[in-house]
Amino acid sequence: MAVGETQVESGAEPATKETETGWRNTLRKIKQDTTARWGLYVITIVLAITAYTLIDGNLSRLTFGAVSDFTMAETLPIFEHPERLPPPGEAETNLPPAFHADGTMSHPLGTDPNGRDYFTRIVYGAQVSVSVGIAATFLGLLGGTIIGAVAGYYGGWVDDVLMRAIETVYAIPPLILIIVFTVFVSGGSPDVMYAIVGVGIAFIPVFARIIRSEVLSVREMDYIEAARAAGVKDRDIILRHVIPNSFAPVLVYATLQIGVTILIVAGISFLGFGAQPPTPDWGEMLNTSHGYMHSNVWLSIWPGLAIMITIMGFNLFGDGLQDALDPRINE
Amino acid sequence: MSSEPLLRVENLKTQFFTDTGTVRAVDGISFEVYEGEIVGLVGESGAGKSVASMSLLRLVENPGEIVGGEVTYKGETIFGLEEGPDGELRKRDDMLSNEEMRDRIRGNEIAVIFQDPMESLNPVFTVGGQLREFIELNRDLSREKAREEAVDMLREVGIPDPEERYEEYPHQFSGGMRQRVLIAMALACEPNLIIADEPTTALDVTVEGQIIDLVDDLQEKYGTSFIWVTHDLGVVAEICDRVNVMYLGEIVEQAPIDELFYDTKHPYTDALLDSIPRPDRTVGELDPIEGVMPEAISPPSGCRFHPRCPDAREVCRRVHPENRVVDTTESAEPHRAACVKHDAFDVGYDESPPLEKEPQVTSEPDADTEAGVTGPGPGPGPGTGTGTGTGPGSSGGGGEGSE
Amino acid sequence: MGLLRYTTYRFAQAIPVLIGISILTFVLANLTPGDPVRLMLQGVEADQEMIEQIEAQYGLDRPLYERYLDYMAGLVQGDMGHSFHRNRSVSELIASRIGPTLLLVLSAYAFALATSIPLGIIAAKRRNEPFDHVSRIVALIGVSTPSFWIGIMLILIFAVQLGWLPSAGLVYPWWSPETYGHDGYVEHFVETIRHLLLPMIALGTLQMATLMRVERTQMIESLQGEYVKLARAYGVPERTILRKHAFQVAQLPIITIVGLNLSTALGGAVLTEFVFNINGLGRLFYDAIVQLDYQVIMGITMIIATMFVIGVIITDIAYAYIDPRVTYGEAE
Amino acid sequence: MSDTVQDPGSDRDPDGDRSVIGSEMSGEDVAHGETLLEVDGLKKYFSQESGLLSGVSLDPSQFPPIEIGRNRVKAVDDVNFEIRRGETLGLVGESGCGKSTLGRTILRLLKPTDGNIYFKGQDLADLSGEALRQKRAEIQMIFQDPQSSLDPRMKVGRIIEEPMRAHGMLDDEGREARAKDLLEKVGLDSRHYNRHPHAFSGGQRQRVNLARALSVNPDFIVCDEPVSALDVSIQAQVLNTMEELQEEFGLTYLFIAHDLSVIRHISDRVAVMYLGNVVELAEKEELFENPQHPYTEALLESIPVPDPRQRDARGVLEGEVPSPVNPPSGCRFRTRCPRLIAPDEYAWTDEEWAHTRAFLRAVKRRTFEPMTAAEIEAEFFGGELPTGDAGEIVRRAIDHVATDRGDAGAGVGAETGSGTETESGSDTAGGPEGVGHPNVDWADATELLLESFARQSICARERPAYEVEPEYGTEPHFAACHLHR
Repeated sequence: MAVGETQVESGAEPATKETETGWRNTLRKIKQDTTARWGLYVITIVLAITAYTLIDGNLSRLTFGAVSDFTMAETLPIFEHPERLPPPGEAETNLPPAFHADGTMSHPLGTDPNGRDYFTRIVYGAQVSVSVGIAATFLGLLGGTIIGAVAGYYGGWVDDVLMRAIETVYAIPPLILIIVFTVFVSGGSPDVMYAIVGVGIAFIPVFARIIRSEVLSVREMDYIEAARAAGVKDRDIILRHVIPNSFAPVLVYATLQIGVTILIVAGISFLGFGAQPPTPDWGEMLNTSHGYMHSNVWLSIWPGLAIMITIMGFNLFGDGLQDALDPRINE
Repeated sequence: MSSEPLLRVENLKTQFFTDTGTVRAVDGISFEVYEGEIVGLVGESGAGKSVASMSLLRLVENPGEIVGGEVTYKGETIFGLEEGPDGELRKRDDMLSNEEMRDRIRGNEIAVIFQDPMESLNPVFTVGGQLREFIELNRDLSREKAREEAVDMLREVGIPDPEERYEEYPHQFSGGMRQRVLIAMALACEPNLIIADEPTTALDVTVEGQIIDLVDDLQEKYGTSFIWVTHDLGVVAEICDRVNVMYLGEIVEQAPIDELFYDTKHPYTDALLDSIPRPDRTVGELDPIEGVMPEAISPPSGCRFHPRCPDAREVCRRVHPENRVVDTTESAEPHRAACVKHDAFDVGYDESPPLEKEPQVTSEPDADTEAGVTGPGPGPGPGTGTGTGTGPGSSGGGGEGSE
Repeated sequence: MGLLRYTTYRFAQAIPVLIGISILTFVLANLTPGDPVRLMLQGVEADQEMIEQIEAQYGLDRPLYERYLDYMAGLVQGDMGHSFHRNRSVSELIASRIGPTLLLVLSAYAFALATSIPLGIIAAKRRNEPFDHVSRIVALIGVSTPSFWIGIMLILIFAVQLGWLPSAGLVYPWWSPETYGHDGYVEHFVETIRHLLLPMIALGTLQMATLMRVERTQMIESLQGEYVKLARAYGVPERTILRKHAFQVAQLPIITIVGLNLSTALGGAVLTEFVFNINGLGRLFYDAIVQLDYQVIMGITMIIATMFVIGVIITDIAYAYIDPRVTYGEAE
Repeated sequence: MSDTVQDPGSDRDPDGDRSVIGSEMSGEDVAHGETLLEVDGLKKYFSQESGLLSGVSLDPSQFPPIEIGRNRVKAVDDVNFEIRRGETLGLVGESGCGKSTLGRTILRLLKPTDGNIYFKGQDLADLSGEALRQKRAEIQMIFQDPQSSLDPRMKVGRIIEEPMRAHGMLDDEGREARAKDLLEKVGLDSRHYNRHPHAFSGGQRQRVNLARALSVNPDFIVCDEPVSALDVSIQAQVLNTMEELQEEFGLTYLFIAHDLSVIRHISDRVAVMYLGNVVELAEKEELFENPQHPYTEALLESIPVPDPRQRDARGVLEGEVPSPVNPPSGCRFRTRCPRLIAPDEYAWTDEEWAHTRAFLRAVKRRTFEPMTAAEIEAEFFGGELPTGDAGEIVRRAIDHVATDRGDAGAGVGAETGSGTETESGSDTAGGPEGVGHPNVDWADATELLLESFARQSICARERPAYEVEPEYGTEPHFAACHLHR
């Protein structure tokens, strides 16, 4: 059989075809998508702030030991320490924001009832909200991937048992489940770490269901059957074909889920079962400010706005990602 | 055959404006449909036949648009452009408005049968209800009358026990039965023309046979004209009176059925006939057409078939042949073909040297279009992106829920 | 006939889930490190004897599975245990608090459905037009904003600044007007609405936003269906296509989402009741958590999970009723 | 690198010698023309539900309200045939006839419910686990859908190498060399090695599929509708390549398709399937020119021939395929068969039986509007009912459906309700009476006619299996039709 010059090569197709994978294609589409781009901007800013505050806090601990409350925040003129209470009488409490007639530029968002700079606390609040959101989502994703992949690939009674268990957890509203878990497991003294684990567990069902349905649809693909027909081992089929191909939609979902997680964690902290004072956390700040609703309105506004903008960032990015990965829109 | 055609299409052009460029899906096709005949529109996927048929009803969806030509139905202008005072093309005054198209043409004058019987019926309404709605709308009948008519029509298209099945939902029907329902819809509106877009492609052979027989009988009974869109030459041979063969947005051959098969004038039609295995005799060796059809976004220069044509000569690369009468049948019907090898085209085919072609046995080449756009002529931009299938075969549509 | 059978089947299917939930809550409540009695007695002066007495009363000296079986036996008879802090039976407590929560959740749903569906449909029809963009931004804000913060903002604007609406509590329509000193049923009704308005919007906004997004996508997809193309080709007016042909199909996923979202709504009720000081199940739950009144916590968790399961079953049945393709009686 | 059973190219220079891809066999070899694969009594049933309590359903109308369903789809039911080395066996049938299931069961992608699959004398139905996996090097498959049969995230080179890797064949370099060599063999270019599938057209993807199947040097390839998703002109290109490769490597194909033209072109012998059974199997020319089963005849007559001068030569099959959950007894085609054999109980003339048969089908499918007895007699029997007992039964049936008769003779219909077989299949809607005509009772009439005639026919009582003398060639001609008894 003569094999002629093949023509696919000859200039007709751009060189990118050689290497362009689904992922690269997706990235290109995200760059073109305004929604996704804006989401990306917001996420980048929020993540940068989180990273800064994390490094700041930990560096000072490394350098000066855990006891020291000295942080880079104090070395840089922009931030004061977010937790340290100024000595009574030294700082003005309940200052309104700078644009208000009574405000000052040194406290752009004013001060809280303890006289702490509210802007600093809002900035540091990103650390808890965002890291908890991401960590808890990751935990849920991990658990959900394992359970969902096993249930979806093996099917039969394995699937049945796992799915019934998942349904059970799913039946308890996440907020309730997380609070119950956090409070009981911590023995009555809730904290952020318990909340992360609680949220992670509460979201396993969500991810497990998504992964399972993805795996089920991938499992029906002919290339899985082709791999089986070729004698490829089950383990290799799962690792090389099933997981890579079912992961993309899950990633989108995870992005959107980070927003939900932040929302829920804020709610838990707002009720007082998450981050505890004096840790700066948006939900916790709203809890504190709840008592000052009549005296200092501003205290209730800033943390809520911060939560809203952060979640919006993740939602925008998730929506953009979804559009980029949706074959129906690609047509 | 009366002298005045029921439908006349002249130089119809429909284009899709996409991010990557303008797709000339239908690029200047002309044909007529006379009363009582079945006209075939044949071509491979991507030839533009479905877009062409939807253009006739002005139902091209975004980003597609009819950009030129004229469609006349019974003397009324379905589509037509004229030059405005400022030199801009604008829609003619006598062109039917959207409301007129909807109220007077779609359904009651021209009806359609779609390819996919599984998707074309609304899953949440009863089959009878959907049929009744269309009858009510297009024939101005009362609800009860329309219902009676619907039941009669279901029986007419061979649906057993129509009274019972009137109340059933589409998922309770088999594919063949659903296609019968779609045919009943088309006929029940008593149109003069039915556009059937690959109506048997999704069906099994025996069911296909049943449907073709049914259409044959009903066409005889009601005298309805058909435009039968298909890729299957077997079906064409079975049912059509006249045939238009489409290639890359153009009609390359137009002939009465017998002439098309027995006196083929265009090399593409010829090659297509040679490449299909036959059910009625054993063919030793298939003679496939080389390469694949280029994309309509940047068609080859000159004759669009020249890169794959066994008879291509140098002149084919330069000259773009329009569909021209090359022969007349005994019954004085014209036989048109868009190939310069015929005498009707006097562009020096015989003197022109044959095209040098690369040996490309079985690969589907996609580069031959740009194998050398050396000649002048209205060549399109650089290279065509072909060979690509569809987008990244993403598993798609995640989420939950089955149905 | 088929539907009845399907209903029976779905409810039968829920039984193992409910048993699972009871195990889960029981295990969670007993996960606590150390002694639940000491936890309960936090802040209360108690000697060893009293602790032992309470332990015996709650059967805490017996193995876990025995206690679980006891608890289950009680549950079946409607006995959910006893509140240590309030000294009342849990069932009684829940019964007295469930009304406001149901009122709140159902009105929030009514608000969400009444706004989201028309907005979603119009947005789908005017895809990529200004109306669509605005409604999408509204929906985006809706899914990104915590319900309790919306509640706080509403209070700040409408109660604190404008003074138009009350900031706390509910008026229960099932109580007589005299209880509140209302002058007849008209005022009673008006007051009920005035009190309900802010918490309803606070809780309903997220639902509205979610449903609006789903409605829009579903309508867009449905409008691209072959059956819509067919209807157009037969001269059906756009208005009919939108209202009948496309809408009917697009509704199906909405029904499912409405059921599943009950989970968020019930969770959100805890926060909303906290913000608006409503004496419902959510507030009771909050108090019980703060007091570590663990039989109350278990009872409420069970009840809320049951409400969710029932909600999902109802929507499933509604789906099966509307979608002719669902075959009753077969699993999933 | 391991030295597995099938590793012909291991110690050769992968680039130099064409026969790297040559097919030389080791061990128990089967000579050209000898039986390579034998399928014996193969059955594959599917239960319709899956899961923990599959098949158990609630039924409140009975006690105990639990029903253990045996609603099993008999996708493949007792199929026997053999395939010889080097030949192409075409397997043709309409959608839902079980041909794809048969292909997958032979490959052991599905576990057979019953029966044996002897490949080179070894029963594949017995194998499982690692032994089966190893065996897969010798049997490969090509799929219908060029879109979904290649993993979109894997490069073509990796796709082709995957089977070799799974069977420990060659080392990395060897595999790459062989993959590139194969790409050229199937009409692509070795430079395509690093591309992703989406860069290829449908026809090219089918070629990649071919290369993957060939990579482990199989003896036998199951081709499941490999060209039906392709445009006609591309179809011919791929078919030609498949034929060339078969010749070069001495491959054996089981070619599954619904398109009789393609089957006629590529097959040596052809098997026709209907509702889980093979109804006819013969050499190609014999089958197409001298079909001996009414279903095959109907199938052949249904295909539109691309020749306008051959119009109107078609006969059309009536009705629809019954449900495979409860297929008709005896010959499965009998419910639609235009040549259903007359029951021996009655003395018929051919014409009388033909009339009765047509009437029976019309009643069963309710294809006519209720009319008076005289009209029915005129329409279906030319005014003359059959004589004798048969005529009496027909008269009673007419009484059931005629608009001008009472509900006379409810006898037989009522007592035969116990028959579990779904003679009526999916043809009838389960409604009680004809709407609008109170004294028309379709169900009773149907039951009476079916019980008295259709179920008495030999076609309903015995499963046919006959050998017919071939007119073309010398191969045995199998036809499952009682007309040949």
